[in-house]
Amino acid sequence: MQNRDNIKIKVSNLTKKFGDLLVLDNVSFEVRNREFLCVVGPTGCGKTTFLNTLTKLYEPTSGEILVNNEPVDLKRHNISYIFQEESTMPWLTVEKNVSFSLEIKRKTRAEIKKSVEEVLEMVGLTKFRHYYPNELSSSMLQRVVIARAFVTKPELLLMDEPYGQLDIELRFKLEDELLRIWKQTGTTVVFITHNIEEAVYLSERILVLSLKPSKVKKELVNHLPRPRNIIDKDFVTLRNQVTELIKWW
Amino acid sequence: MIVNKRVQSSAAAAVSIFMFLLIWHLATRFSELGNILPSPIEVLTAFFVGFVVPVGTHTMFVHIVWSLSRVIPFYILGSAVGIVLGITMGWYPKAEAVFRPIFEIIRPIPPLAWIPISIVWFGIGEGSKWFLIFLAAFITVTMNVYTGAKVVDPVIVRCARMLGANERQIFTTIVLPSSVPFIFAGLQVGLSSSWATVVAAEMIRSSEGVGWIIISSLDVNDTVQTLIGIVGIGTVGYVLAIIIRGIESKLCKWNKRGI
Amino acid sequence: MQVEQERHIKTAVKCEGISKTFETKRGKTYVIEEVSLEVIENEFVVLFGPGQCGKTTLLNILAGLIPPTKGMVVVNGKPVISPGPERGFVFQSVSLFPWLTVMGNVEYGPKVRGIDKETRQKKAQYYIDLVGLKGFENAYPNQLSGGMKQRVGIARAYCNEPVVMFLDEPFGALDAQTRYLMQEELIRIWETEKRTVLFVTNNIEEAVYLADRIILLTNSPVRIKKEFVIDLPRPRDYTSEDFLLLRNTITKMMDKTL
Amino acid sequence: MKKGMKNLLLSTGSLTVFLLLWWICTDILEIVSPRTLPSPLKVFTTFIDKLTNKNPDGGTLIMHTLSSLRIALLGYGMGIFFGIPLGILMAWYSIVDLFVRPLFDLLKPIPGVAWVPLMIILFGIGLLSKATVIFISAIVPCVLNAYTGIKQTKDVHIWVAKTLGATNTQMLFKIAIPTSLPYIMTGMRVALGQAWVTIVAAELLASTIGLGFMIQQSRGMYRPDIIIVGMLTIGFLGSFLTYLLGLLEKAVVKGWHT
Repeated sequence: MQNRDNIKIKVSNLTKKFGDLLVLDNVSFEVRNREFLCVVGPTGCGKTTFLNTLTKLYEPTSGEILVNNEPVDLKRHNISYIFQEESTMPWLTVEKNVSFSLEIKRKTRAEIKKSVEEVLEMVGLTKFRHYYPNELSSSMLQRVVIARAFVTKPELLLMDEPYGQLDIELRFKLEDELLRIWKQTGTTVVFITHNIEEAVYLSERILVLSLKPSKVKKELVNHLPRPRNIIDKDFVTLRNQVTELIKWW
Repeated sequence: MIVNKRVQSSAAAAVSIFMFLLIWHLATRFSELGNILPSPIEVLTAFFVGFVVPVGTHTMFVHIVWSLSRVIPFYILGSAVGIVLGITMGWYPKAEAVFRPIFEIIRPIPPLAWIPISIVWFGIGEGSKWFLIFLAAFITVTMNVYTGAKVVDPVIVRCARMLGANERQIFTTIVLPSSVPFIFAGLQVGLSSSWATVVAAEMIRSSEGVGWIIISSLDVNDTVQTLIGIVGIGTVGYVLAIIIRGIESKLCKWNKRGI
Repeated sequence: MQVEQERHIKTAVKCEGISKTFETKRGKTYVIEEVSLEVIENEFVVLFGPGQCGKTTLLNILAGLIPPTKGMVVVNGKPVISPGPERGFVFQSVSLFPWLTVMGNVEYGPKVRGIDKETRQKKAQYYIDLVGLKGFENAYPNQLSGGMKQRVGIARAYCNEPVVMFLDEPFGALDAQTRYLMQEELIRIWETEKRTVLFVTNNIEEAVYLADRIILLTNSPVRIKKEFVIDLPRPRDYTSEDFLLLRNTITKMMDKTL
Repeated sequence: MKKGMKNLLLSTGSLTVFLLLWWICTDILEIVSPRTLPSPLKVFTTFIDKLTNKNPDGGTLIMHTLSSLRIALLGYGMGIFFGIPLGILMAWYSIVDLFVRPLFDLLKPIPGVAWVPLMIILFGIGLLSKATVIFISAIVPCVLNAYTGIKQTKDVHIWVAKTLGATNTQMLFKIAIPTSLPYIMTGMRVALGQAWVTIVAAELLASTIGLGFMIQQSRGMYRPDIIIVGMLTIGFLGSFLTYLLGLLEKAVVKGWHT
């Protein structure tokens, strides 16, 4: 039952070329409101280009991107994007890093104070508000970036393999935290990663990309009940199914 | 796509330089600036004519050769000593402890401030100029190489040790190569410092050289000569810098980051 | 009879009561406490534990890079006091020599130990082919991808003909899929050129896939919590029944750091 | 910290040996005539005397220092005031880059000292001509370093701002300029050095007061002791000003792991 109004993003025939190097080849898909979509593809499938073109950071060669049925516009739509590359600002304290988003959106002093307080609490960084990034571990930096993304209460959250470098125990913890925040705030999440197990663990739906020039190879709905267990039967079958679509090694 | 970017930037460069010369030309032609500053055409023609007709005692070419003959040998000597001292001070803490204090006294004194004492020590002839040029190159190269040799990546050193390299091999096969980018940075800065020093030394006391051209123009109040002197100094300085950068890109292929 | 049979299996690495304390401004920190372990020849042993819990310090001590505060390490029958060519090491950040080509990096070990150009380049070529970098001999490190740099690191350590190989989380910086590839490649190389291997990681999938034996370490200070013999047949399947079961039990046993 | 102490001892040792050698060659054995190299004692007494004594060059050390500082800092201040914004604009707006940079590249290879004769012809030997020369030699490093600093802005920071709907000016002031701050500080330090060199050169060539004038004048009067006093003062002031700039940098540039 796909009614018109609950589609958050509608992408049709999105293509991206750098000179004559074709990276995205006629990609079309939809993301429903409040949905947790995982996009997974083989190494080198141009996933950063995928998200950057989706948000018009890279000008698409052709194709159309609609958010709430209007062409995507970063100045009007409340979108947050967590990049794979470490993106805290070294010259700002943790608190200033987080309030950066709201300052850009020109919110009032009081509003900024309240939301920053809330989100620092949510990711457990209240004690570290006056630290500088070069004084924090990589997992703490990752939390600053997550706090900065959630402080604006985005309607759409894009994440480019944010937990790629963290060790397994921390990754499980941050993934569960992300699911909790996603449930709590009701944002729509597009989470792109190389890690197939992570995609199966987090997603309600999985978009499988092909190698460059990447196309949408398959869409899989993920019916696994939550909380999910990575060693239970159905989880493993779904994981193997996705792996078969991607396996290049 | 990239090609036309380079064409675009050089086209813009041509346009902006042309505009600059045009404004300069119009200013000298139509305003009273004209009677103290020559027009660009005058300067450019005089510059090329200067290669045939002598400016003062020699042609431009000979002046330039005179200046280069002073700079090149002692720039190389100063740089060589600078590299040796820089690396030893950077890598061996004992050497650093011994040489650093004396070096730290000499370093902040600009080479030009040595002009009077160098004339007292080496007379007004070539000797004092050679000493100053040596000093200019020596100070800057030592400083750059010293900082370079101090930041050798400890993990790479540990790697070499694990592979069985002894201390001498660590110095020759790890410390030296990893200091190469800093050596070239030092050579580049050392060159501009030496070139500035020879110009200054020639301005203080000399009978030929690019420095002489611009200082002697003062006596005859001839701004054309001053300007062709400046153009000469600028072009030679630019060419020397290109040469060093060329050598670096050949020898230092592995280090994309080149200054 | 059992003891008799034991002796002729040679011990490659043995350490007794290894402890390490660091003096810092805020007083002493105990990083390693009374670790004793034994690794037999050509065994692939994984030191596994949460986060940055001093596993790397333990590995550095076993390899002779840093001295223990207490206890002794014996490798190949000889006490370990300083780094030596009979112990190969692949660092987490690989750190190849940026000014040397792939061939230059791999032949560096034999070169500094004075082996003549002809033999060492032949040997280096063998290991370059072994790690699958044929054709990249003259490339510089800044032209290589993460995975390829790791391969050069492994070839460089192997080329020095070490008795024991120490690898400190070499695949930490690679993406999940390239990591699977490198794990398979490492096992292929290890099965062709058998060496004793001590491998440090905090990735449980990697540990279960690679190890003959996993030594689970506690959080700081580092102590041996439990040893697991992994007798799954090779090549192992990440999603097989017993693989996942084993992985789950070890993860549950792991100290929580957060 | 024992090793640190040893090095400290070594440094003071080598310094005293250097002074002793200098003292022995001049005062004790008189190998070198005082007209070419005064003894350290003589230099020290002259320093004290010169603080208040006007002759032989018609100005006390303090008057010369103040005059040199005044002109140098005036030209330096102008250099920073115009140079840094120009460098930022050149790096941020490609139009400015395309048209202004070529002119700037013409200026770059010409040493500051080469402008002295032209400025003397145009503005006489007073304050204006010297300040202009210093302005030219100080503006070059300011523009260069500000330009490089802005170009170091990381794409990912720009993307973060763009995703939040930041305007171009917001990105310039909230990301590009903070990123370039450490480079601007380097530029200011280099410019200070250039300014200090150029004031000495200008005073050597044509002036009636200033440290450069003092050392040039005392050469004519066979007073090498004053020359050395002048040189040491120039050196000390140069490093003292750089030290002050370092304090400013520490206060302004926070959070960067230098």
